Amino acid sequence: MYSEKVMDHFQNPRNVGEIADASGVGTVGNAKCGDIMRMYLDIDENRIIRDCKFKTFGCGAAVATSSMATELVRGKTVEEAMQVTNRAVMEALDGLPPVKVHCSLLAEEAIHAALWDYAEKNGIKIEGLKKPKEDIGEEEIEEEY
Amino acid sequence: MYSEKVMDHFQNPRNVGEIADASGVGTVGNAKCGDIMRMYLDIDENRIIRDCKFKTFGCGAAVATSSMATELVRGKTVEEAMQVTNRAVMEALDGLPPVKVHCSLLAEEAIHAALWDYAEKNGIKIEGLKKPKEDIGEEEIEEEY
Amino acid sequence: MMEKKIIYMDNAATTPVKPEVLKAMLPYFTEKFGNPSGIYSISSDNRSAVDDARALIGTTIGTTPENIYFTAGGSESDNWAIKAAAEAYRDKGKHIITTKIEHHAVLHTCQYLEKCGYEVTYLDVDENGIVDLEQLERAIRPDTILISVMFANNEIGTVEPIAEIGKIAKEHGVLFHTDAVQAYTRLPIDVDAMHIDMLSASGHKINGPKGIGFLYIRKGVKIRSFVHGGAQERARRAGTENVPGIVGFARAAELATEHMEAYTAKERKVRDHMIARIEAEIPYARLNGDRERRLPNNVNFCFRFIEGESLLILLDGKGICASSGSACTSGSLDPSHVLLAIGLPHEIAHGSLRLTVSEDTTMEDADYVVDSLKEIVAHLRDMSPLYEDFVKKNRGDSYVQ
Amino acid sequence: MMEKKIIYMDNAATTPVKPEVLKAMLPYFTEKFGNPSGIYSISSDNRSAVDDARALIGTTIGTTPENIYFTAGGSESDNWAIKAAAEAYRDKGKHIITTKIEHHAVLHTCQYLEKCGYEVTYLDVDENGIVDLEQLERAIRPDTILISVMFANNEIGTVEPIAEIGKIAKEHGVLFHTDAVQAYTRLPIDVDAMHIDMLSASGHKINGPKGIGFLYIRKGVKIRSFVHGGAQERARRAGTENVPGIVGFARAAELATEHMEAYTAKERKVRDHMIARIEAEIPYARLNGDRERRLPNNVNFCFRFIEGESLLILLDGKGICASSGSACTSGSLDPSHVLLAIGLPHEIAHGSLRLTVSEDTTMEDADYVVDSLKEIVAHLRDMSPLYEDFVKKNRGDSYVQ
Ligand SMILES: Cc1ncc(COP(=O)(O)O)c(C=O)c1O
Ligand SMILES: Cc1ncc(COP(=O)(O)O)c(C=O)c1O
Repeated sequence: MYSEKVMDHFQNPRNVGEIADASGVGTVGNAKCGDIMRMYLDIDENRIIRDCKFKTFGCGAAVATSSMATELVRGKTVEEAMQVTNRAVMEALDGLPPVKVHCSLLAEEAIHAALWDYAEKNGIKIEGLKKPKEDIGEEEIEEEY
Repeated sequence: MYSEKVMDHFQNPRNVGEIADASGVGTVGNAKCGDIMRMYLDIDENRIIRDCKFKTFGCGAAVATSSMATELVRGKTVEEAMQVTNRAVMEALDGLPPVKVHCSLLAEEAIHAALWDYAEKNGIKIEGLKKPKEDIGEEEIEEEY
Repeated sequence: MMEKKIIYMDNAATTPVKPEVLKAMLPYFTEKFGNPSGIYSISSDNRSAVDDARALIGTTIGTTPENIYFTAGGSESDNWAIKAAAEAYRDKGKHIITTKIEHHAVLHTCQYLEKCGYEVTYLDVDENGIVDLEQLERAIRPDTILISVMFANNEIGTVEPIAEIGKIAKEHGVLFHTDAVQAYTRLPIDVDAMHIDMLSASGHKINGPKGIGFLYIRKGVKIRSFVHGGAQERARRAGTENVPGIVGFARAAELATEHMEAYTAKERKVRDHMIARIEAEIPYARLNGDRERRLPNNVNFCFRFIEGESLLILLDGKGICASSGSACTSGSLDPSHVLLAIGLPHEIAHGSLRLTVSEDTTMEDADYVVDSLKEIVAHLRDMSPLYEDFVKKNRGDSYVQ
Repeated sequence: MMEKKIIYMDNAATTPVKPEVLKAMLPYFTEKFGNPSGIYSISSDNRSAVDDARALIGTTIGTTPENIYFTAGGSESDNWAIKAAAEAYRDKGKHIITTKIEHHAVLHTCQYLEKCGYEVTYLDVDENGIVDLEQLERAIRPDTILISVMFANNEIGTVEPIAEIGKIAKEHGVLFHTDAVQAYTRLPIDVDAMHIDMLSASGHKINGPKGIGFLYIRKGVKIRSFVHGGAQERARRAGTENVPGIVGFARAAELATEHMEAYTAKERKVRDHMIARIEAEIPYARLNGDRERRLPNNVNFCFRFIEGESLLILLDGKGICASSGSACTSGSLDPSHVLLAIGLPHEIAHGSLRLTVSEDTTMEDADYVVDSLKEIVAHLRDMSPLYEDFVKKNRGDSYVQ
């Protein structure tokens, strides 16, 4: 069901953990739906993401997309990180099963939520960044019947 | 599905054939239902059935009951032959499957029809004998559904 | 006692599982037994076996895997197609068209729907069992929601003009289902070219296992579940997948399709030889079904003055397995509805015999069967009052009741 | 690469066919392949094999052969019982009572009937999954035609008070169906003593083949056909009999019934050992289902702060086959309806794990699984933001989102 890349990022997730005094922290999803992702960003004065860590409660795809997302944003500027879409995460993982696409959306949102926290804390504005939704991913869940 | 006795009487039917100038001939059943039996009786002056032959169009049970019926009436008086019921034929064959019970009724009726013919030809009356029905056996055909 | 040789001539009733098919199935009983819905890796073997089987079967009728739904056999497929379509298209209308010679799985389902308030037109067939296309087209009404015509008849072997029916159905925007249980892998089938919307097939008729079948449902046809429950078969047919059955069915379909030309050529030869000999050597015998548009393995005759069951038992005594009417109706006393529909009177319909050969049937087998048949038919006629009457009448004999 | 040892702990999803069972089935694929409806002698072998199987299965639930109807599996049996009873008793009323924890084969069928104008009461269960008999009795109305309560739950293993429910149903003159797919051959069943009118079972759950099941229908219950067509199964379920499947099912039922005490005693020991170790060694774990009234082979836990699928994948990585919720709903994103029905909040219900052992599961297997589980749960909690919050909160940490 999962690609090898997904399995690899699930079984050996990169960048699991917390960052003490993170520049930004974002938590998205909800336990009711079975996925919660939390992203920690450490951003330097040049707005470069020096470090990124995550914690995730969720299925294999949720963990793998979190892991991949941290890899994709590390070393990027805040503006470049804004370009890391759910599609980019999925592609980097060689795809996801249709019922798991919402996990990649969650990963994108988690980064945005952490960036929002960073922007708020520093009183800056990031081009294209919107206040994170409280609850995401639910509308994507639709079963074929 | 059939008892050994039935199979024996079907595969080696006794008394198949015709009797030239028979004392009585009776044909019952109809081709529509898939069974026709014809019985030939040769009855002597003491009203003893000297010989009995049959021809039957029908299933295994129809042939076997005809064959057994001829065996049962041979040597009997006309009055004794009246006692050869369908039940007697069935018992002598070690039973019949439920869907085939009507064949034994047909055999009883065939004997009665031949006796009727004999009685008519000789202007005599046989106790308990009724004019043969044109069509018998249909009301017994009922499938479980 | 000598072991009697069995000559199996009832391949339309069921067929043995081929050794190659059984071999393909075996691992799935004991080792690769996992539930295809499991998340663990041993299940993925089963999942991909089912996927591969579905894809393979799709190719045998010219379609893609997602249109193939596995069922428990031909009867379930027929029931599903007809009942679920009736339900799904109820708003459009409640009229169904079928024929008088369908298998009971279709006929009894239609009769059931009649009790539920649907109206069913049962089309006549001609003396060879062929549906009249004009009558079919005239029968279509604005409230007609389904046409169900079998691909080939199981008793008399007649092959219906399926592509033409598909065309008519399409032109009138009516759903078209065909029961291809007998035709599948014996005749080329292309669901797109023939405009077939739903098609039923069964494993045990093609040297696959019993208890497995499929229903092809064209994408877009909105019929729903027949068996509700789990999400198997794209949530349209619940129940843990019968993996060995599915694998065996696919392997059987693969073999039969691969060798269709060779196998059916062999069958045709034996079939035609038997038909020719019976017609030449047994008097008062009538071939049932169309001579040309005929299943390659079907021989069906009526022998006048005799009755089918006694014929079958005596053939069995000689080691020959044959049938009269369709297997599932034995136990019934009515003559075959198919033979009545092609216009035979009851007494003749009672004397029918179906011999269905396989690619393994030899000419020697065929000759042995015809020789036995000659003998048995003569014996039964000797015992038959109908034959007696007929002979006496022809002789101008005075005594005929 | 070393061949990894597989520890199969998903026997509630499906089971391997036992060698004895396969052995019993084999002749019916290739040699004794005849259609049981055939008139010739090779069919009588098959007919009597089916008769014997039916009789044997009858004895396993305390009834006579004529009340056993073979189907394609548990889902078909459930669908048949409920839909056909609903139809047959429509004149009496259109109200059905079932529970919130039934298998989807029952639940989705009931939901379908709701769309057809029936009214369904879904009974609550207590925190251990047990139906409240008083609530059940209060739910019965003059128009109630059917009560369907499962014998034992497939996820949490809870065994329902079936005899008591049967008594209530009988007193109120309401038909009682039970889905015994999980309980069959694991718990003693007597349909008369328990007043069960219909009972569903499935072959592949008891080391028999997939694609075969039965529905017990008490004589006198007037439900009719589900699959219309041929006269098989006393004209109530059409389709050429799946003879190898039937024979295998009966053999599996025979073995399991014969050894019920010994097998379930072994299972109970392993089950209880696992439950005890998990409760002692893994914190924040909750046993789901009743501790006493429980299937002998079922272990079901929720582990807080983690999610079931990731647990399953990591267990699979260690060669352990397990499931979360029921197998047929994997692919669905909702947590198990059963866990929600026993009152668990969504986030806890997401972290469930079902381990179902067999009589072949050893204590070493059990220990290996618990050891692996400890490690994996700890690893996933390390990764879990919910666990992080929980720990910080307990520490009185300031930073909690
Ligand atoms: C309680 C219960 N009922 C019904 C079923 C369905 O059985 P089958 O998969 O044989 O259709 C299952 C198994 O999935 C079950 O556990
Ligand atoms: C034309 C036709 N349709 C349907 C069926 C039913 O198939 P099954 O026995 O697999 O249910 C048969 C065979 O009996 C058949 O010949």
